[in-house]
Amino acid sequence: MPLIIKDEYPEKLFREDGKRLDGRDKHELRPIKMEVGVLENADGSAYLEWGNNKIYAAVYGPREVHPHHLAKPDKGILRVFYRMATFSVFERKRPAPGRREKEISMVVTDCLDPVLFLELYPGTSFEVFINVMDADGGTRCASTTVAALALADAGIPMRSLVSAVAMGKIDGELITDLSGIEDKAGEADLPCAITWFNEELSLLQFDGTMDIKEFSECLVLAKEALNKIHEIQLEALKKKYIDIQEQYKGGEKGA
Amino acid sequence: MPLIIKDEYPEKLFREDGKRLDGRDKHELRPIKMEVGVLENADGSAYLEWGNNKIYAAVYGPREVHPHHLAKPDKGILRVFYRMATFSVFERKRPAPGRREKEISMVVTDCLDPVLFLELYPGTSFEVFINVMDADGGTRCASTTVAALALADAGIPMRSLVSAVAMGKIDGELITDLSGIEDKAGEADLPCAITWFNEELSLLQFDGTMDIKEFSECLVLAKEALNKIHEIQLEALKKKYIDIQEQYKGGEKGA
Amino acid sequence: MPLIIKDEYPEKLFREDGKRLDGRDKHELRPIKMEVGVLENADGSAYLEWGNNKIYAAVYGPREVHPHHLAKPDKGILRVFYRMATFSVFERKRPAPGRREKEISMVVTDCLDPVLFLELYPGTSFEVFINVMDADGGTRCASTTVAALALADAGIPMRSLVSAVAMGKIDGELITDLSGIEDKAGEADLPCAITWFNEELSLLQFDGTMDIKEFSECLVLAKEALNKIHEIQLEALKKKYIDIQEQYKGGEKGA
Amino acid sequence: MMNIKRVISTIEKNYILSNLKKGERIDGRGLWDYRDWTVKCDVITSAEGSSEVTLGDTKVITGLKYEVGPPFPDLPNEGVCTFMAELLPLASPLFERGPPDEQSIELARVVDRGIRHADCVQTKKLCIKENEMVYILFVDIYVINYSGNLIDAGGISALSALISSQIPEGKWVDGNVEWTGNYLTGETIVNELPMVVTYGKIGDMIFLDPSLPEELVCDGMLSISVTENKLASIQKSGTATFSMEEIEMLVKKSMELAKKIIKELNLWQYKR
Amino acid sequence: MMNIKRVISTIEKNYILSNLKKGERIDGRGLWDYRDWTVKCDVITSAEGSSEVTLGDTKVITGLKYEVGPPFPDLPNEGVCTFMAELLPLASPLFERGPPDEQSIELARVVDRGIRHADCVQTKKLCIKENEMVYILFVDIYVINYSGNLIDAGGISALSALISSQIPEGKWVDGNVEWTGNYLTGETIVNELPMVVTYGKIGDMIFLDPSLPEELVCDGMLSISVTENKLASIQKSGTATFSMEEIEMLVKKSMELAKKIIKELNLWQYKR
Amino acid sequence: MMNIKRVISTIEKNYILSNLKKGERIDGRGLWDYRDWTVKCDVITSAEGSSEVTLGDTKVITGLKYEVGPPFPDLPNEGVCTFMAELLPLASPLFERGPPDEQSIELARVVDRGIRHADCVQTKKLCIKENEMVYILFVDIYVINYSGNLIDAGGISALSALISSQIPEGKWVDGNVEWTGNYLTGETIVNELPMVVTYGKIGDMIFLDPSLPEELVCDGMLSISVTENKLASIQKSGTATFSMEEIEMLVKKSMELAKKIIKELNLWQYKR
Repeated sequence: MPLIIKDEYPEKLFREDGKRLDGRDKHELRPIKMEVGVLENADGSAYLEWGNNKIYAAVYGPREVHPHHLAKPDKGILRVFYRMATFSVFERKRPAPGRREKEISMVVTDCLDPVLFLELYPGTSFEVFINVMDADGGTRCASTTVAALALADAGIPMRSLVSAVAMGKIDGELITDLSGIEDKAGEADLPCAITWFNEELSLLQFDGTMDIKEFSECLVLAKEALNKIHEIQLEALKKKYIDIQEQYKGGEKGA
Repeated sequence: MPLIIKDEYPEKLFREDGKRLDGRDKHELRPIKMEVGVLENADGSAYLEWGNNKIYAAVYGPREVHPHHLAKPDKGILRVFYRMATFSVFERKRPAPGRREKEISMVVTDCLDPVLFLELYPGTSFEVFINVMDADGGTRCASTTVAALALADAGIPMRSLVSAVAMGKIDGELITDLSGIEDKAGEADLPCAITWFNEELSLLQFDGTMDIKEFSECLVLAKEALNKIHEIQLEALKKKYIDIQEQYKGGEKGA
Repeated sequence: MPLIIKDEYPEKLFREDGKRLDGRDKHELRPIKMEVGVLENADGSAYLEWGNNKIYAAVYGPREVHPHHLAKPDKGILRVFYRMATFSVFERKRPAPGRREKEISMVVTDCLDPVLFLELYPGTSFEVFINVMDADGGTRCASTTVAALALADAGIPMRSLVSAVAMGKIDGELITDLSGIEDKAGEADLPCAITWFNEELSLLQFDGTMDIKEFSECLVLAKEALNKIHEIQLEALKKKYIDIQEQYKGGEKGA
Repeated sequence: MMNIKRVISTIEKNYILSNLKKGERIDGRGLWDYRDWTVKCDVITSAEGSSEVTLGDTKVITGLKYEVGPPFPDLPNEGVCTFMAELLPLASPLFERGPPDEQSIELARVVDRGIRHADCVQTKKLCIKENEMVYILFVDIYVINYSGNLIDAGGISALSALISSQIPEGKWVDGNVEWTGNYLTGETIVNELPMVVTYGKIGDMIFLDPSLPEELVCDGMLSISVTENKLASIQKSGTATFSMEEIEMLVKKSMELAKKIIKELNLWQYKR
Repeated sequence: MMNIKRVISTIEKNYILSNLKKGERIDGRGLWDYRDWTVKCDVITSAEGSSEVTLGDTKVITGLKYEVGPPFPDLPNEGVCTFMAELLPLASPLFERGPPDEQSIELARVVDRGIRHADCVQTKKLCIKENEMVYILFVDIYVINYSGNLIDAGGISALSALISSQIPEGKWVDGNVEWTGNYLTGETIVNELPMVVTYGKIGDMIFLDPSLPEELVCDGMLSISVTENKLASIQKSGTATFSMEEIEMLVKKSMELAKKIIKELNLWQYKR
Repeated sequence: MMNIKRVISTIEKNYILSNLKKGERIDGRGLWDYRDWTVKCDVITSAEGSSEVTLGDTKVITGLKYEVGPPFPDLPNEGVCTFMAELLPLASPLFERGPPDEQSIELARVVDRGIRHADCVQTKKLCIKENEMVYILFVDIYVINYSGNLIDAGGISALSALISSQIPEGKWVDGNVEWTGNYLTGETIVNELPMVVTYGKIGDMIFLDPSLPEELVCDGMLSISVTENKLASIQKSGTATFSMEEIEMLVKKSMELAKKIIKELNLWQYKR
């Protein structure tokens, strides 16, 4: 756990050996760990560690809508509440939800909505609570990824999973999976999410400077990274069912 | 467009030639321009320029009351929402509505209420939105005046129009139609509005110092100014119907 | 009325003669005065002066619950709203209710609830408004005491009255009925309230440092003080009925 | 003062109005009579000035606190005097909890304006050091029992809290405030004694000092603040309209009434 | 821009969609046509810069105000330029009163991001004295009539308010700002002219500059901000998804369109 | 901890109560047993101290952040340690979104009071320069899964975040803070180890460490914070009443229990 005193940006974001500051190659993902079914009270839940990001997601629903007037007669509604813990960032965040948290909540909602069959649940709501306990860049992508897992864990019918990653540009070079420092000090940031059922982008944001050629290249690289993340999600879901199976077997043995 | 750097009050509010700082005579109104039917989405609308004041008013109604508990079973309700743009004043106004905006909203409501037949519209509401885009003194009077026009433009039955003007006292002299600087640096301020159907005052405020004689004189002068403003309002309404008529004729010609 | 300029704590809280700074003995109560039926509009009311504390309490109810969703189908609800006037303390309090006011509101609610027969009033609420106009330590106890009186004055059936007092420790010694300065500069503070019908504590808070022996002694001393306060409450209620009786007699004489 | 959340029956309104037309009021007063006044000062230990005022069954307690701080840039040698009002839910089933509503804000504003334009509070005496440090006075009005006409009761209450105040005197020494041990009192702080006089209007009937039932049914009210020989402020509320003749008549009447009440109450007796 | 509180019938949506499939729009435009633009600058006397922009029936007024204050510690020699947007209830029955909702915040944010990443506002020119004092510009966008595609109208409006601005020039003299009597104008403050271009998507149909009915029924929108030869920002809203090929096509199209519109509107004519 | 928005059937309450009367609890514990504890420290990279604590199925994560700033005028040589708690809606269908409710505020307050009066945090060690600059510690408790008795779990969690903290050491050099490169650790910051012990009461039955169903049906709770040989704070919540004999018994029992748990958990192992 590195304790830094000043939140300064380095002049260069590549080391002399051509690696990124955290030792990664240009298109290497940070270590990712996902687990589902981690919270007892929720209908579905997931936990994710992605680099130093540590994020919990919980799903409640389908359930009655509060306040009532938000309910829709012809379909269910999806509501996502993204929050960061005060201590999840370098400078303590104020406890009240900020504009950025509301924005990301909306972004993640729009990302997940296309994979759900909300028309099957008129008058109800699905609520997804995402709590970032530790943050290090790319939390909107990590949150989308872990929220999709929590929905799957809740057994809610889905067209497919959703995976997300932030591409970027630092020191003139395109890179995959921006870290916190690369996000702040870099030249461009392109978070995107894919809905696997149609292989289209459900999240796409871009801020920075790129020409068209770079942008096109970025999209190709994104696809590669998204494939890897999808694999890890599927592993996490499989692992739960293997665990359950083994518990049953264990139960039988013990019995 | 005069760009000033410091919002300072002059020592004298009359020039050496006896005119006011903006060149007006004591009881001369600033230039006034009014137009109705200026906003496509509203049920009725009006735009007013009065000196440097630039104000839009829009009327929506009769329509369902939100929130419901405000509805009255025996009559319609009138709600006025007066707001100033952040850039409408010398020092940028904070975006959230302030106490002054709420106060003027209430004042204008009380001014307009007597001319409406609200008892004919039980359970509904009329909402009048007044947005001051540029302000230069006397906005509560200008707002009352333009709001009455927007109500008329919406075709809502009215006992009469309402006209308003701010009288005042500067350097010991009574004047008509206070400008912004005269309002701030003067000795007394008397905004008033008249409901023409009974020729009584529906707005009357006074702040400053006057003896009884001055006050009585002020009321007489106010009546003269209000007559002139009423004329301009009637012209604006007529102009719309002339315009419509000409369009029809034009249409016939063109057809 | 002593006007102090700086809110400083003295080094010692006992005078050389062994008395407390306000001249009291260790277990002497401050002067207490109570009166019921002091506010015309309320269903029940009481006024209390306890040292420099001056507190009004008013009860409204049983009445309809606002907002409706707070109503309970099987019993009435008790709501207490404790507020301090801006000028009731040394440094002007901000007008909006603070956390401390909400906390004390909750504490007093929990204190009074056990003596009411709320199950007899399904769907309704009792609202107790407590306004501290002048404060000098022990306001949560004084408020509990005066609120119980206001409930009795409203003729609401009660299992018993509730009495409260703050015990404490200053300069190493246990004392009864902490004053404002003793509360701030002392070593421990133990406000407690008794429900007389079962002689149990319905309020119990402790902050500071005490060993078990001191704590046990404190409870014994509290009981003695609570008995005295109970007497004063009963006197105030009696006095009202005597006054009413005398008015009737007076009425007959006068008639 | 019109946003009362109570449905008043048309019957009640007509009854009050028809009596007014006969020159009678439901509490027996004449059209131009005040209810009884009482004033007590120095009632709050923690406040630097205070008063408890009753007007009929209406009861308000006002306290004054001070702070010191830098002056407004455009008034470098003047202190500040602010007014706040709170209609406590304890005072009436008509008052709701929550942040100050329009009624509270209007009460504070009308009292403020009546006092501000009357050369009453000597803000220049509230300056400790030009450009650096002045007094900020907070005059906070709490309504304890509501029985109509809070404006006139609040006005007298604010005035008597000011008159009875005693504020530690500060001097500017080496860039800091030092307290002299003396006090500024109402004698220093207050000059003119303005009074707000409030009328109600129902239909075409006008009357002084509306009681609660009158206030609840009236079409509007008019509050006129005057000093001995000047008009200081007027505030109309509600949807009533007034003819110019009525306005002139009421301004004159206010001057007579204010002179009489201010003399009767003799507020200067409370200075310390 | 999706949280409109109106129920649109499926019939209406299908009608619009089936027309789009034939390459037709309900107002007669082609898929890649803008509605008509008008721009007027210097319309608000009290503002240091202002513009009134219409795009079809959509109308926005933007004003610019400034303050001076200390810079952010990590950008000691740069001024600040902030954007705010308000969807006035006057502008549409779909807009509600109250604090800025998601739609207003998103409008301001998309306009902000489109301008921020485009080397447009020369924040270093907005520095009076490094570490001490910089300009803070407030560019506030008010929607006066809402008829779809507020983002593009808001973007052009913000840009033209900046270009037409005239801000008193301050110098740092002995620890204070002194005003020179000259002005900073759009010529100094603005460099690149970025433009946001917004598309709607319904089903698999994509089209430029959504009108109000199109906006109300569409699955999502995509706003792309570009300068002459660079991409500056992209924002997707709503639940539509876009294939990578569609995205690439729209980025290219945005560059062509922006070049054309910026030339047509000739915003530099408004500098003073 | 009583304002749970769930209707609990009288049947459920009676069932729990009748079992308690037999000395049995629905999860098989005895009246005076705690559920199992786990403690993990240094779990959050971005925090200067952190811990994850579980008590049965209750799970909380606490992080510590610091700022530096001027001290309170009346404590010129002491730092400040504040506590905040948030009951995340993720943790239970009983928790609602929105600003901190009474339950969160009470949780933070009870933890705060238990620690504050126990000579635990050495606020004088958190002073960089008297009158000028001190540390402000923010100990923020997040409830991740709610299964009863948040106070005891929150208390241990706050304590272990403090013990495991590592705060950059600052020195006062020429009117500024300079960082020495060393750290203040739990060893310096923490002295006594207080523990809050919470009991539930249903009817006349009292029991330790209420589980969720017990908490939902109980009449009230009593939290007692103790150090090795002193009482530091008591908080009663809910409408239960306690006899004086019960109170004395529970204070004694708390001292025994706290001594045992603090020894078992051995929190000092987490200092760095």
